[in-house]
Amino acid sequence: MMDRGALIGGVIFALLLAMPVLLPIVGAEYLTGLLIKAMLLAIAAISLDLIIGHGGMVSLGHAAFIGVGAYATAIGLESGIEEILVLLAITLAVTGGLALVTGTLALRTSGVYFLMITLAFGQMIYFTLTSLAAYGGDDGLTLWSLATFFGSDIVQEGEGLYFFVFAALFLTWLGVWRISQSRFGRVLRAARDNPQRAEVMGYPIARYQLIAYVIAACIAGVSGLLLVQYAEFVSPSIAAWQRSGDLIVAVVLGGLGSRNGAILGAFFIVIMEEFLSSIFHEWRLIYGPLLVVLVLYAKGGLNDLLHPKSREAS
Amino acid sequence: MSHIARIENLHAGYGRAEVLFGIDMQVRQGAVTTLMGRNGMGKSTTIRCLMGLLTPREGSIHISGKDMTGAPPFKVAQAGLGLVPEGRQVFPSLSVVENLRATARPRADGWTEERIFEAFPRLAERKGHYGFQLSGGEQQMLAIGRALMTNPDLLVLDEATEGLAPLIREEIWSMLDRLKQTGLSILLVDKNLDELARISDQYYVIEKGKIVWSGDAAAFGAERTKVEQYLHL
Amino acid sequence: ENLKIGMVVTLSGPPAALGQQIVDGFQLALDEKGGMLGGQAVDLIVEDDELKPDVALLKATSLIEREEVDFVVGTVFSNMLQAIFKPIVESETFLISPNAGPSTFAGNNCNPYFFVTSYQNNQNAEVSGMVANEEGFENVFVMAPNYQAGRDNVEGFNKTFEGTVTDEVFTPLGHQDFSAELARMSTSGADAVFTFMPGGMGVRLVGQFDGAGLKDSMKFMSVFTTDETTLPGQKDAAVGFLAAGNWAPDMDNEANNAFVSAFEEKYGYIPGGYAMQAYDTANLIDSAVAATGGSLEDKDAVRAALKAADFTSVRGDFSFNNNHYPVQDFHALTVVKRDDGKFHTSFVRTVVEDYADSFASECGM
Amino acid sequence: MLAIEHLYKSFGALQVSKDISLSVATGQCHAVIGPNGAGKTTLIHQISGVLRQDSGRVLLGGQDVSHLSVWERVQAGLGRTFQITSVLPSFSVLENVATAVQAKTGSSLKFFARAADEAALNEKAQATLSRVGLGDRIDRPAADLSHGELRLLEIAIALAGSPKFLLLDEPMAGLGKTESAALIDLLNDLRSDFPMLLVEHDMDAVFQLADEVSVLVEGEIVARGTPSEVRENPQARAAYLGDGA
Amino acid sequence: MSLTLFLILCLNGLQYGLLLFLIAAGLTLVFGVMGFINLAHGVQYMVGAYLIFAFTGLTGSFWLALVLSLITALLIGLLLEYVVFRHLYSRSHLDQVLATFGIIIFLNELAKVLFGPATLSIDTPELLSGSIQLTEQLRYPVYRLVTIGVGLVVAVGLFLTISYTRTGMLIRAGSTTPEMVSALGVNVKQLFQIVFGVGAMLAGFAGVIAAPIFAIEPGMGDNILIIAFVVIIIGGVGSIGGAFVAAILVGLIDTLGRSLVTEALGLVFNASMANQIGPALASMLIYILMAAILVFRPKGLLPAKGAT
Ligand SMILES: Nc1ncnc2c1ncn2[C@@H]1O[C@H](COP(=O)(O)OP(=O)(O)OP(=O)(O)O)[C@@H](O)[C@H]1O
Ligand SMILES: Nc1ncnc2c1ncn2[C@@H]1O[C@H](COP(=O)(O)OP(=O)(O)OP(=O)(O)O)[C@@H](O)[C@H]1O
Ligand SMILES: [Mg+2]
Ligand SMILES: [Mg+2]
Repeated sequence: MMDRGALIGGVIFALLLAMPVLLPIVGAEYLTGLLIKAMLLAIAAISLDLIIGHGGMVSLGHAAFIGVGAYATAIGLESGIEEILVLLAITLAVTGGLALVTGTLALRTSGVYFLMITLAFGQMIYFTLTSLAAYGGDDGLTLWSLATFFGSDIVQEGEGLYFFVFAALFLTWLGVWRISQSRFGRVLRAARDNPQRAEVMGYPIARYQLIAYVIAACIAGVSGLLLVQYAEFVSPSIAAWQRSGDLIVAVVLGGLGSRNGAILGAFFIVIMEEFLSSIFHEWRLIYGPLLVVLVLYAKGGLNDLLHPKSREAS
Repeated sequence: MSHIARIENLHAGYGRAEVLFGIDMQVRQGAVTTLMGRNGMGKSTTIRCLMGLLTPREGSIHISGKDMTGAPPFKVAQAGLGLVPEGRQVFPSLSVVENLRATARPRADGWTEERIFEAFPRLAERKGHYGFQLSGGEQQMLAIGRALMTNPDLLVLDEATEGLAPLIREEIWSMLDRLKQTGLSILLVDKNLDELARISDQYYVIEKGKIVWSGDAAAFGAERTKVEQYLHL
Repeated sequence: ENLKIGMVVTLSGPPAALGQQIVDGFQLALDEKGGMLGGQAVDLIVEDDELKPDVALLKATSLIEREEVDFVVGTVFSNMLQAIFKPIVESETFLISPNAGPSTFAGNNCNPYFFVTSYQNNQNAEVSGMVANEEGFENVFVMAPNYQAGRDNVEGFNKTFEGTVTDEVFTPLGHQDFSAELARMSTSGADAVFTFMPGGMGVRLVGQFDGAGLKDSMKFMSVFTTDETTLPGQKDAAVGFLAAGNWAPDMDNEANNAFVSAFEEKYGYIPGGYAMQAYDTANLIDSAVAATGGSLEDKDAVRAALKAADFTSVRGDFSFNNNHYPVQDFHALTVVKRDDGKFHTSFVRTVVEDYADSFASECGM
Repeated sequence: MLAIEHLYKSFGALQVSKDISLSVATGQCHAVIGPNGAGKTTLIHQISGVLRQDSGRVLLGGQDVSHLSVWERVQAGLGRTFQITSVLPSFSVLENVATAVQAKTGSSLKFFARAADEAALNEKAQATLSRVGLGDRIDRPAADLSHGELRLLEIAIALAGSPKFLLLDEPMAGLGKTESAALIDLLNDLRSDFPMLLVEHDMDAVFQLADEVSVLVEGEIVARGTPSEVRENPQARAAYLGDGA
Repeated sequence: MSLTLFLILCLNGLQYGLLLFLIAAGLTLVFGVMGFINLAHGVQYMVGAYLIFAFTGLTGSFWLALVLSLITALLIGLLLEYVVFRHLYSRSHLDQVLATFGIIIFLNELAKVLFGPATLSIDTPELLSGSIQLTEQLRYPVYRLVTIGVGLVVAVGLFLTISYTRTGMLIRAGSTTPEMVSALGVNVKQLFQIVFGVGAMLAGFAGVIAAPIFAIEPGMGDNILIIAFVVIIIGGVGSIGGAFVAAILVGLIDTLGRSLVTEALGLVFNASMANQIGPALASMLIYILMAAILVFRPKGLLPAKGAT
């Protein structure tokens, strides 16, 4: 069954898959880095959309989990662990555990209070990272060795890394979409729509929301891991609240709770920044109003421009 | 007798859904007019258009002879319409007294807080409660009181007796009776045929967005079974 | 084939003033040479790192992969340098820092492709300690923002200062209201305060210090706090404050006089150390490209030519240490108001000559 | 089936439940009537767990549920409707009901299979909707329904959860004559499946459905009996029914 | 720590708190009371600071510049409302976040283009410069004392307006049920426009007040916006009284924390350890406070009744 959303998603992924072949032909290999950066942002944005778009839980602390994932990986690498699967396990355990604790507390609130309590936890994580003097403090840490995949350095650079990130993006996209359509996702959306009703239907909604929160944090953690592989560097600034804000912008701009919105939003941001800043130094004078115009005229986000009048998820 | 409100060839809907298909209705000065119909036929949509809460796609709305098609709600209200909306919509973050005061438009020997509290002693007992702390019926009383405090020329009640205890409901009907005596015009959406028959001067029955029957009190008396058929399946 | 030079500096947010000085300083040198360095026409590509590591990284990789530049000049801030360092040096492109000089790359991790034309970050503070000794301060109140550079500067000061540090206060980065710290200062009994408060923090601190009337009771001594980027905001409040550095606009030598007047004429403001270092960087590249006869393929030859530092630095003597960080003189400076009402730092005396950083010995080069 | 023992509740100085006790046996419909603000909705909130009682107990099928949370009581078999309509506005009418069905059929911790494709859920939802007369509205977003239609959806959601006991807060409110009559018939049918507690101001409905009626005034039960007994009860007449009934 | 120092810290905390209140009050009005998330509120604070800078430069008089700045801030607020905000009232909070985020980006850049990236400053007005002797040992700047006074006056005025006047009632009612307010004869759009203008003016006023103390630079509103959000969340959204209490609380805790935490840690750990974690902990303090309050009071300290 090929609906419009799947079609657009298919086109996006086919394009991304073809890029390593297409870019050298047009002599634009240097764009690989940009695409990896956009894909990493997209992974985190999709995970955030699980809780914002489907769960109605707007978190302003999501980037902190990217930071935690990245630091877990970096510290693992520094202490000599190089196998990416082991690092992955560490990252998932650390981000998941942290999300379980902060999520339990944060979910006592809702709405904008949730937004702010997640900001608070995010800031605590951020300031903690800045005080890790052994790992570079504010300045961050350059990583002289990177993770390997069963001992091979295929996931360190170039196409190997590209496809690895691509695979992660695809799995995230597919996974989050399926979750949103599953029984679990339906409960999550019900709790977003009307928590009291969902509760009186017989669902312990806080539990469902917590699970979603932890899943989203784990995915963000994975994007942190991949970010380390790509940047060969970590610094606390990836966990700053402004970064969480960027993620929210990507999600909302793309279209909340839609299958491809988060990807579209993430790519839009990365590409527009790159494009505008290369033609005009005061590019923010254009970018700011552009966001305003998009909000005013593209009501369901970028996704609806491609895909009018059929909000899928809800 | 002049018309305080006149609706002509009204078409309206939500998004792509068409709901009203050419409604014609007149609300006479000093009379009680009733709009009836089964659930989902377009009664509230008609009221929303009249109040300016929904912009008609076609047709016109005149209030006291002035064209008010597409006018914003506050203009319509200032032209003398007072609405008791479906689903009460009291201001949850205001106390009972504040709910009455916030939008009041005082008039010499018009409605005052004291008179509202006299009419609904229950509200007086709950003066300091916030809107969200009231029981369903109390909210309904408050919504009626709030509309009266604007001292309207035409009182528009969309299912105003929903959720009221029988005693209060009776009280409301007799209040409407008294209001009618004072020359107030009233537009009612309700399902209580017996009560309506006692008080109303003009009837409209709506079905799937069209007026399928209309008539005055005499016609209603004569054709009551026919009307009931429209209202039943 | 033109000489391609990529520049990664901060041009967004308040620190943009620093990045702008670097761009202007570099451009001035370029213009003076008719757009050529070492006899080759130059394509200068300026990128804004937005003070975000990931942006810096992306800009840097695009410079080396897309533009295939011969030199990268950057950055203003140490953490930006951290972010771009590895990919640039691994691509065997020369990276020359016109400002950031972190200890990270001065010792063990020194690199054959990395040069610094400014100083090692700790040096200015170390010299401040010496200045404090010379001025005869016995009790000094030390304050810095709580981040790596802040801590480095405090450490540097403590290393050379021989008196007593009454308090060591770390404020958050971007601190707004210093009145609590000022209150502590006033009751601390210190003769002087030493601080490192770059950018807006410095403007606020100096204004509030003046407002609290502390100017009469204690001396103010700082690095990167009262410089040509912040003085337009601090104005009279900063006059007479002490500083330490490798240069001042009124340092009297021929090259410097020419540079400062040309710069002022062209850009309408008094250059600061950032502009000066960028100007020197351009001249350094000029000398190296000329020395290699324009063939940049032989990296060892380029490196040797850079290392030779065969150019006239506007600050006087200049050479590179084994770790490619400068060896240069440091001076005591003070803030003055010029007759035309503009403010700048002014040369007082030389405190230490041919001063090298303390990490060089760990560098294996 | 349901028993309430000595329930007390106050909001600040205002006592809304004063020593309320009542029980409903299998197959029975127990109506609670009383003036506006008497505490009927508050009583239902306490039984369903939306509000906590100050003291007293709620027993369902002999089990004390007083300290269970809302969803646990629902899982134990309590179903309810809200006086002020409460549905999932962005869901379609069908999905509203299917979500309620899902809560009682199998685990909802399934992350991969499409819930919308589960025929069992959809069929049951469809059947329930047809029963309340919303069969032709299933694909509409709930937000697009008229007031009366929403009231019907509210009931469908409660029924779809296969309750063992049903709490109905003014189900007739907002319904037209026809719809009310149909709903009375439906509830009459269902009574054999599960007992219910009915709060209602529509006396026709009360007298047609109820086996027993309690009259609640100012938080206290002042009269109890069969519908005809209550109709003749002077206290009930004075406080509530007036002379019309 | 001496008593004098402690008193100064408290006064500073109070003054910072009242400045926060001026910003938070506009924010909570627009957000809590009208249900509109205006991230651009912080940038309006920046606008106020730049306005006073520009107007003092032009007129040479702080007081004239003050009046001009307030009027201009109001006009800019009204203009933004007219061009952007009014189209977003019925939209989701997240759309509002995105659009106002766009405005922040634009205005920050515009300030940089117009005034340059460097930090600017203005002098304290002649009349209010200098300090007065409060106790034998305690001198405190007049300007800061006046700020405290002005903040208190605005706080009381706002509280009375919102709680007791008809306009206040309408504003509160308009946030939850704007349609009904309109259907009962009140021009809600105009009302919202006025509230917006006043909110913008309050933020601008805070910027004006802050300009002589803090420095003026592009982006100066971004961090203060977050702190202002912390304040209104701790206080309970939409509650002026709550915002007041929370602003004072945050002002005091932040100010005292920055000075005392490191010292307090010094009692437990050695000095370098205390210096390591002290400042990080001090920066976290208000966030820890907010999280703790929300865990126990998920709607803040004094939530507005019945607002959603
Ligand atoms: N906001 C909306 N969006 C889309 N459709 C709507 C909306 N509100 C109502 N409708 C549809 O319009 C039709 C008429 O609705 P309306 O509310 O006017 O009915 P009504 O006669 O007042 O019914 P009731 O007696 O149930 O209140 C209904 O079929 C309803 O589904
Ligand atoms: N949260 C609350 N805080 C304070 N008082 C409340 C609160 N909720 C309800 N009340 C008061 O408690 C009383 C009982 O309310 P309840 O909703 O139970 O009445 P009810 O019997 O259902 O009335 P109705 O028939 O009008 O629906 C009312 O007077 C109401 O004002
Ligand atoms: Mg209706
Ligand atoms: Mg009730």
